[in-house]
Amino acid sequence: MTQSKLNLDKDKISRARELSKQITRPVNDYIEKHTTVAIERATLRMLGADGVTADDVPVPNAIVSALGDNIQYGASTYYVNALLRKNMTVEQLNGAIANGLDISQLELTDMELIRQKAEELVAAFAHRVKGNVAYRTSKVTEYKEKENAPLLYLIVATGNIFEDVKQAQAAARQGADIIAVIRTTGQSLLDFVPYGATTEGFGGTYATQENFKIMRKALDEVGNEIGKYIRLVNYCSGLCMPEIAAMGAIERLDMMLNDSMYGVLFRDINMYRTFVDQKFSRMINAFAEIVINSGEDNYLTTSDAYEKAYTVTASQFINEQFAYDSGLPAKLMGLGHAFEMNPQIENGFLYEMAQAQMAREIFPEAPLKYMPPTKYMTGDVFKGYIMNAMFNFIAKSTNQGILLLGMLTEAIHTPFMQDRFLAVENARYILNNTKDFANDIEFKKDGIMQTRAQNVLDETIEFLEQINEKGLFDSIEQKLFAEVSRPKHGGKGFDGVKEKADNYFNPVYDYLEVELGLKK
Amino acid sequence: MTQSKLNLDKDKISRARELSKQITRPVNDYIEKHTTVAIERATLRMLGADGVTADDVPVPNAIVSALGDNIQYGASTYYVNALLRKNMTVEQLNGAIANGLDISQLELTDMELIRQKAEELVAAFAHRVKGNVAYRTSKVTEYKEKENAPLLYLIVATGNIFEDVKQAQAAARQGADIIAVIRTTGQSLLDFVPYGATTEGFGGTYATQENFKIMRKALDEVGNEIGKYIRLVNYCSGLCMPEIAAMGAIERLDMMLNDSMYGVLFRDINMYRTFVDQKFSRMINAFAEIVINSGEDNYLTTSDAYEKAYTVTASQFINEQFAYDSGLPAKLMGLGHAFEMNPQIENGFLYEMAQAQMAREIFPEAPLKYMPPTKYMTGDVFKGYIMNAMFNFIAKSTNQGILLLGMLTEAIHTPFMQDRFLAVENARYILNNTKDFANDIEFKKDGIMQTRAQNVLDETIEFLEQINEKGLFDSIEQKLFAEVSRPKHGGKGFDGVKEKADNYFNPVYDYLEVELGLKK
Amino acid sequence: MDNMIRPYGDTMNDGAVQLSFTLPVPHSAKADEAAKQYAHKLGFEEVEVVHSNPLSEDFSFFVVYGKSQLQLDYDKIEVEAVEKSMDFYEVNNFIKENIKRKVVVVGACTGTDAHTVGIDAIMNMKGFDQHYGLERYPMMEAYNLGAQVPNEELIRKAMELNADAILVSQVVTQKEVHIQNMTDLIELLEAEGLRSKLIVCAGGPRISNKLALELGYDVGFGRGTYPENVASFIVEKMVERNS
Amino acid sequence: MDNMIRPYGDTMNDGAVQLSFTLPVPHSAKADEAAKQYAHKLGFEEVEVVHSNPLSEDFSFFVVYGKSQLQLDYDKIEVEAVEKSMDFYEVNNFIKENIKRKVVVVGACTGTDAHTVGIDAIMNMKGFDQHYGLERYPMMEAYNLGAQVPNEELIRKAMELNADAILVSQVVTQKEVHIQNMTDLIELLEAEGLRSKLIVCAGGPRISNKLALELGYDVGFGRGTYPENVASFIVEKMVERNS
Ligand code: B12
Ligand code: B12
Ligand SMILES: Cc1ncc(COP(=O)(O)O)c(C=O)c1O
Ligand SMILES: Cc1ncc(COP(=O)(O)O)c(C=O)c1O
Repeated sequence: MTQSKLNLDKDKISRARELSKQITRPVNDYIEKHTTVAIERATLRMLGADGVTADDVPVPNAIVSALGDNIQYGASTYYVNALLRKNMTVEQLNGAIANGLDISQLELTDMELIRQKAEELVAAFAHRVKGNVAYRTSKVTEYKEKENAPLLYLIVATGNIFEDVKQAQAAARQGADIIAVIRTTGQSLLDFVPYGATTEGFGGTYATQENFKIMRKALDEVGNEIGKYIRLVNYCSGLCMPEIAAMGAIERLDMMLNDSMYGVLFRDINMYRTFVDQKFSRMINAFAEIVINSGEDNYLTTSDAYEKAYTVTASQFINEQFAYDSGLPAKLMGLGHAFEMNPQIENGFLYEMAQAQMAREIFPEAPLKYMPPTKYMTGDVFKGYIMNAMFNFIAKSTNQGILLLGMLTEAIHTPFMQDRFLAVENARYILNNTKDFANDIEFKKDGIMQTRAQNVLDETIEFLEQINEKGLFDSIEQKLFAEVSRPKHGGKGFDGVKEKADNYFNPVYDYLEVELGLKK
Repeated sequence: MTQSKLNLDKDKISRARELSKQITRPVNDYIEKHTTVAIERATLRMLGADGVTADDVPVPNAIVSALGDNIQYGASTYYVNALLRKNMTVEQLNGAIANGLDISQLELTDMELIRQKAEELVAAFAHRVKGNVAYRTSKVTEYKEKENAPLLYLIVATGNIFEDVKQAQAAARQGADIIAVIRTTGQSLLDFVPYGATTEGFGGTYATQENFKIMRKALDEVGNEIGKYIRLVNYCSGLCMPEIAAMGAIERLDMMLNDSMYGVLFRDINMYRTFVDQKFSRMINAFAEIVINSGEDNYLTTSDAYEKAYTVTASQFINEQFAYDSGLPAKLMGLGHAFEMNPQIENGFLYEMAQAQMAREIFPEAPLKYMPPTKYMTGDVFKGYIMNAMFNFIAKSTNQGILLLGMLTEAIHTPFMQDRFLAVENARYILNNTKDFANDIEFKKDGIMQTRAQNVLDETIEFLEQINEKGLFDSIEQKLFAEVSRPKHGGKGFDGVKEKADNYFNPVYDYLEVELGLKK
Repeated sequence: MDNMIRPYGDTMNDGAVQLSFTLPVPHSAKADEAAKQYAHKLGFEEVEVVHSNPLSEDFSFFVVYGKSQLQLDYDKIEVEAVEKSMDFYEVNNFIKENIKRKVVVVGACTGTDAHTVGIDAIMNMKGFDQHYGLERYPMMEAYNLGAQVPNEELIRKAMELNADAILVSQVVTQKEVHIQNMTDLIELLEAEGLRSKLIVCAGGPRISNKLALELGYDVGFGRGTYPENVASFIVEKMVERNS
Repeated sequence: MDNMIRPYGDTMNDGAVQLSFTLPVPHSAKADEAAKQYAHKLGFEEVEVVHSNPLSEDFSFFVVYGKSQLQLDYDKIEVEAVEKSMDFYEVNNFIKENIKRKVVVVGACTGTDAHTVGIDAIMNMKGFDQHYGLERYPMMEAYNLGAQVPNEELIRKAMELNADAILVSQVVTQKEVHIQNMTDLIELLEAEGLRSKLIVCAGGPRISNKLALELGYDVGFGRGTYPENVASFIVEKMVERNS
């Protein structure tokens, strides 16, 4: 780890963490008391629920719909009960439900039996996930030295999973470390996860368990061939956060975008709903040792990156606290930020570097997800290409963990295959050519970069204080983030939130709480 | 000025300067004793000789050819004598010579009369040049703040001076500070300067006095329009160094490539000839306050830039000494160097930065001419464009004076108009965005950059010691520079060198010696 | 008089063009030759494949320079008349004088498209690049419904507010998703007999006036549009329709 | 079976190509439209002028993406047979066995061209990229005359040394200066009746085999040539001619 270049005041950093604790506390209180349709469906999936009905309704959705308000007791109770009552295997039961069986109507058996059976199912799930973790760890260790630092992250987005596979394998061969399959526009607003392999999507490909499996296999294949573990990314944020997290755990994804603030601000998802979903989904990510990516970078696509830099830092502090509260260790926190200042700014490079270095020093163990310029990219692909080079330079010189490669055609279309290649070529040149630059320089005391970082930290604390006073929910309503206002009870999915009954039962939650050391 | 970042040993720098003095001394001894056809022609031009014969032989050439070995007395004697004998104006005499008058046959009049008349002609020349200097100084002062730092230097090379004008004016409007009109291939091997406006050339445009005038006018025009003094560059190096310097002085050029080592190594010009020519040509440049550009950058197009970096530094020291010996102050020394390391080198950026910073610290007052990547440019114009960005970055961060803009199409063709535009766009983005980066960082003590610079300085001293031992002429013969060997008496133009007679007379030389404070 | 033009590299009419593209073939000398011949097919002469690179086992990337002998008659180029648009003050005065009541506009980024920045630039108070947005126009009532708004809802809201004009923003164009969605709106409006009652404007970075007209809109606005451009159009169109 | 191909952006056969060029017209909406129509002329559909910029009062720069419907039959592409060349050892053995004396080659960068690096790469001892140059071949006598060598002198030297082959390097190609100079050499050789006695090879970054053959050379070598490529060619050609 680099030592401090910015000379930031440690007490101020502690103060910001203290404020974040205070800010998240009331939210956590709310979360504790509630479940959601998505949490219940995710739990069912982890117990084994799968498949679709004749009308393409996923089995977990069919169950949860049938249960209605009864999910306040936990859908697992009913699913496990049905297994016992019907004396069926999971597969048999799924088939039956897909064919119309309504398990909400079955009389409940002894809760102790349900509990036992549930534990058995949870153990099967845990076994699979632990196997995934062990496999990943061994491969990453084996192939460590072939990895780029930062890891190079490329997206594919053809809409067709089989085309995606080709693009992804090509990208891996070109040097990518991480492949993200971008979702089709609109999926985050669906309150169910589509089923099976898919070949149609707009601006992205549906996130389905089958698609995860297909891409995982393809990446393992090319990875073993070139001697590198290729990481796979997909998106939790949206109305199905915990479900997609569960699928990711099962299919050995390695990173997942997971940020309810993104859903609220950029997808107009109801804030109560998504904060509750986020908690459980991050617990699943933590258990599967999946690195989360948060979405602070997005703020700068609507707000000015120079003026509103502090909103990013503040949100990182809050996101960190939420992540800790879900059992995620720092090394799994891919906190987001971005290189989005107007390229016309005099000394813009210095401000970007100060900002990136600040994130590095405040969150020394987090892998940090660094996003390329997007907002000020234009059709001038040449200019864009050098903006991406400066971005890569800063990523390397501030030791970021995850480098989302910028595309020279950002302002034009989703990436062509050649755009992706040029992006890798750009990054590899810069990373290698500036390899030890960071270690070879120091920042001038009270120079432009130090002063900038110190100012942003001060503004961050002020901002956190303001949020703490108002409360996080009201702060969002009052446009404090990304200059977007979201009404507390507006947005999508609020009707999927239910208060838990006293005897709410969720065997996966209970298991994870213990496993992750969250249970006091 | 930046303070030292590299922690170079001052005593070593002094040692290198001491060695350069020793190296140049025997060369200067040779220079003092000789004149050349080019020196005589240049002198004639400064006294007023101009025009061409019916066979397109320039009047100065006609005179010098006719004089043959008699140039050992100085061609001026005969030219001025003819003016007096024929009682003609300069224009009349030029016309007569162009029509066949052989002035070498005229009986010589009283030397005192010749001397007086010569002084009058020199005064007219000096008046014109001083007027040029005054004009330039006033314009540069007036428009100072519009200049880029470093100054942006762009080339035009259509072969047709009228097309060049269009390209140059467009470049100036796009942001160029300096326009160089590249010469046609082969001109440096001509032992005369073509006459008049020209519209044909390969890879460049003939350097003629008329072409200088046309471009000067065009640049003044666009400069006044946009409120900037646009500097004009042309090339002395070659067989006509002093003549072109004279033309440059008269037509108010602002910079001239002037390096006899370039002529020797890359144009196979005889070393004695060109060292003698260089001295006088630089005196003329000094008097006209024209910044010279030396050609060390070229070494790296044949030698490896990492391995042979010290040859550049050593040559800069030698060139500096030669420049001082010609009366050039440091502020007129655009010493050359280049960004030519293999882009594959790990930490190549650091080595380039160390090298550029070293040049800056060793020659703190020299404007330094920094050349872009050329050798490792390929047809991958995208990759080339970011290499140019890194080059621009280092140029800014090490405070170079003159920035030759790299072209993304370097490996393909002489610049298209759009290539030049993209080059300016690249530079302006980087210069503005990294404006104060240099002042905001320090180099780590004994880090990669400091160590590299210190090593190169050590190698430089070793190399200078070796040259000093062998002598400069033999060192060149033995391939010490650019891995090119040139026999001492080989190459072009040796027959144009003549030992001066005791009563050698050169009124311009005498005048400049006094003006430049070279006379002891 | 014709005014024939060709691309320009460094000499008038040299026809020089830079291209880059990918071909679905393995990297090889044959691939280079194919790239060259492809450029010939496009009408280029003196083609040089100056760079090529494998992208995967089945794809190769090329950078090519060529010279095209094709020429274009510049005098024959017609640009969709970009009428000089009124400014903020002029628009408001125009409404006061000619329409004599507030003009109501409803805008949204529709379908699954979640890009609000463009429609915000046109509608929000603060506007864009120092050009006030429609919300600030005293003689307009502007309602910005935000993003991801279904066409049905946009129409419902327009009816409810008695709107004069609808503004639709479309940013995502991949796989022609915008065409689908834009066509949809027009069909819905026509089905409900509302099309002729409203001025329907489209906008977005990849939207051209031509495309919008083809899809049945009254107008389309591309990159770099300012609020006054669409405001001018709407109010002038309203007056034109009423006379 | 045909094997028709098109450029590939992100979907098979989408035909996507990136272009950039300059037009000799002032920057304006009309200029943008001209750029678009020019791309149409080149056979592109769905053309987007994604960027444009003034270069001066009379010139504008464009970045354009378009989709070409033209296809190329990949199976019909023929590449000048790049015979697998022998390596250093094989060449020397080949000479020992088949020619049984040293082969003499004389090379230079000719005319006003001063670029020595290319011819040095082929001829000098140390060679290029770990491939020995011809001077190191025990069964060859290689004379590198350097750069800026007039054709007359090259021929004189070749005669003097009784050369089997001449190597000509040409790097500067602006305004077709290389064509002029290369043609000159062949004409001189023919005038002196020497053409058939020598193997005449050309090389340089913008030289192709095709061009060299057209100009009357035996062969041409482009970027990335190694010494053994030309050595192989020479010795095989010598044997071929003698049999
Ligand atoms: C910011 C941004 C986002 C933000 C949006 C935040 C927000 N609240 O709007 C976030 C991060 C959320 C986002 C997400 C996505 N984005 Co986005 N995004 C961008 C980005 C970087 C800038 C767009 C922008 O704000 N431009 C600035 C505004 C002012 O310009 P404008 O929209 O062109 O508007 C002007 C004119 O067009 C016109 N105008 C626009 N609308 C209207 C309407 C009317 C009536 C009028 C008169 C005029 C008008 O006037 C405006 C002012 O002049 C672009 C890339 C780029 N640099 O352009 C990608 C881009 C638009 N996004 C893209 C994609 C694919 C997505 C995603 C689908 C990716 C994914 N699969 O996850 C998602 C999902 C979005 C969805 N479902 O729609 C693609 C679209 C590709 C294509 N052509 O189809 C782009 C081009 C990036 C890329 N190369 O892939 N994105
Ligand atoms: C180094 C260099 C120089 C050096 C040359 C030093 C020297 N001793 O050679 C210097 C600085 C002196 C120079 C000067 C000029 N240069 Co220059 N130079 C270059 C540069 C940067 C690299 C060339 C090089 O060394 N390549 C490396 C070698 C190994 O590659 P190669 O030559 O292609 O050779 C390989 C093959 O082609 C082949 N090959 C070559 N010859 C032969 C011969 C045979 C028989 C065979 C079998 C194979 C073969 O094998 C080699 C190994 O694979 C290029 C730009 C670039 N990056 O390509 C410009 C470039 C070649 N130069 C150019 C120009 C215009 C000039 C000048 C005319 C500029 C001027 N007006 O002042 C001058 C004058 C030169 C002159 N009169 O010829 C242009 C040519 C444009 C064109 N297509 O016409 C270029 C492309 C730069 C540009 N974009 O403007 N240059
Ligand atoms: C945190 C986060 N989640 C999710 C997404 C993508 O969401 P969607 O699939 O809704 O486009 C993003 C995209 O930027 C993100 O930053
Ligand atoms: C010092 C110097 N002189 C002259 C030239 C150009 O010379 P020529 O006109 O002979 O190409 C150069 C080109 O790089 C140079 O560096």
